[in-house]
Amino acid sequence: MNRVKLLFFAALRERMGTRTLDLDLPAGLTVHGLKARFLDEYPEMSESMKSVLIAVNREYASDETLIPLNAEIGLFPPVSGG
Amino acid sequence: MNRVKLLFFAALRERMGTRTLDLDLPAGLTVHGLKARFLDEYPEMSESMKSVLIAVNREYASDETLIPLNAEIGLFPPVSGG
Amino acid sequence: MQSSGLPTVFAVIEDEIDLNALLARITLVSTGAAAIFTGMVRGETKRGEERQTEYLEYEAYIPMAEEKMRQVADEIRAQWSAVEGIAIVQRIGMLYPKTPTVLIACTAAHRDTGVFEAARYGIDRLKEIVPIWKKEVSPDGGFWIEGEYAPKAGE
Amino acid sequence: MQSSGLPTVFAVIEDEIDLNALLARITLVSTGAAAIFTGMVRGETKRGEERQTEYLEYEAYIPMAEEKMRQVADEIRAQWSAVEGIAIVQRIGMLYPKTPTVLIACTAAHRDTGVFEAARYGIDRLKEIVPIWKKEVSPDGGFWIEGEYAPKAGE
Repeated sequence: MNRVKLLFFAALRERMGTRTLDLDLPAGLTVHGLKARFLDEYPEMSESMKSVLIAVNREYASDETLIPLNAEIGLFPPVSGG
Repeated sequence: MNRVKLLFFAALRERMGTRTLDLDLPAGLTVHGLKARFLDEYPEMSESMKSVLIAVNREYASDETLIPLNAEIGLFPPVSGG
Repeated sequence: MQSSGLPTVFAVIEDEIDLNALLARITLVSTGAAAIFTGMVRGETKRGEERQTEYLEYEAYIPMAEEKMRQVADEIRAQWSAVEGIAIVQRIGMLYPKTPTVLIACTAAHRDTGVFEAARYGIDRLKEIVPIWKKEVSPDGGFWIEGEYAPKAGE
Repeated sequence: MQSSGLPTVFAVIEDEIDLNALLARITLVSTGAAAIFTGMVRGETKRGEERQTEYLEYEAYIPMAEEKMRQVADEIRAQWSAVEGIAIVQRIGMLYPKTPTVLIACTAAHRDTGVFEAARYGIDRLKEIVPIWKKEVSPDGGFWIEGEYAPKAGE
């Protein structure tokens, strides 16, 4: 198993009601697989997940990115700083 | 007669050894006439006067500009601020 | 990307942005010019739907934001080799109208070296890839502003 | 040229240039962006003949300089109508390396309104028509720097 830490920001954090969530994933999962698994558990997040950006260990990831062991995974909307 | 005040800046001020000079001019003189008259009196300034800029009452003037009564006349090199 | 000892300041802060101090930190003895961009909270917005803003609430994924600021600085140096110092600072928290929220500053020996373009690139890029968000709070309520850019993997 | 109550700061000063204070003076409730240029004394110059500078001595024809700064601000507003506030400040006296000597700042609601170009125009124009001069003092002596621009009558 692979224990990862999800970090939520902005609208996703508000909707989740938490900043962090620890999750046990099967080894070898991709970001795509993580999203599917996450939505199974939190179907109420499906709207927010449509435009979500995902960072794996603080680097932008694609659906194909493999999730390393003990990864830190950021989930957030397109950025709007400045 | 027209008493005007000459103001010197930067290299011209240093070469003249003064910041200001009061001068009596005939009425109706142009900047060109002023330059000729000034160089008659201060021939040692001829080198400095080659690139001189002249402001009459704080506006850039040309050789044809007529000098008004009691004008304030700035004489200085091309500007180099910033 | 080597930065060869040139000063690069990047930070997410909660205190006021001090332009004087930041400029001093990126000024070398060979520096003659600085281009600085600052953004501030608009209390009244006329472009698009007119609206009033009571305050903005900024949030950042701080360690990633600082890494991405460093990346923006590296991208600037790769495009404008004359740039000497770079500062990229985002203030977060509750920020009221007229308050500076972000600063991008680039220094160089001379002003015709791309410093203006470098600062402009810096703020454009920050708004694309640096993980910071703002929530706009008005008398009618609040909403998160969502950007339009989707960074590619590894970008 | 009407400036319709928009803030325009122009000054020849002997004290330090305070970027924070100047920015605050040209920030309106509708302002969201500022482009600021500052020039500083270079202690080492590599372009052209390499040289060291101990300090610069700045001199101004103060009342005319302030009138010409006002004119530069008017020219900026005529070209970039979105510009809200403008600050143009020159520091004079003996100024040592790394010291900011001049500031041009323009504010607007948004950054894509020409504020960068307006600030760039402001510093270019200041160096053409605002009567200020600098004498460069080095270990070997001093010389007045002479500009290259000859303003037309009434310019």
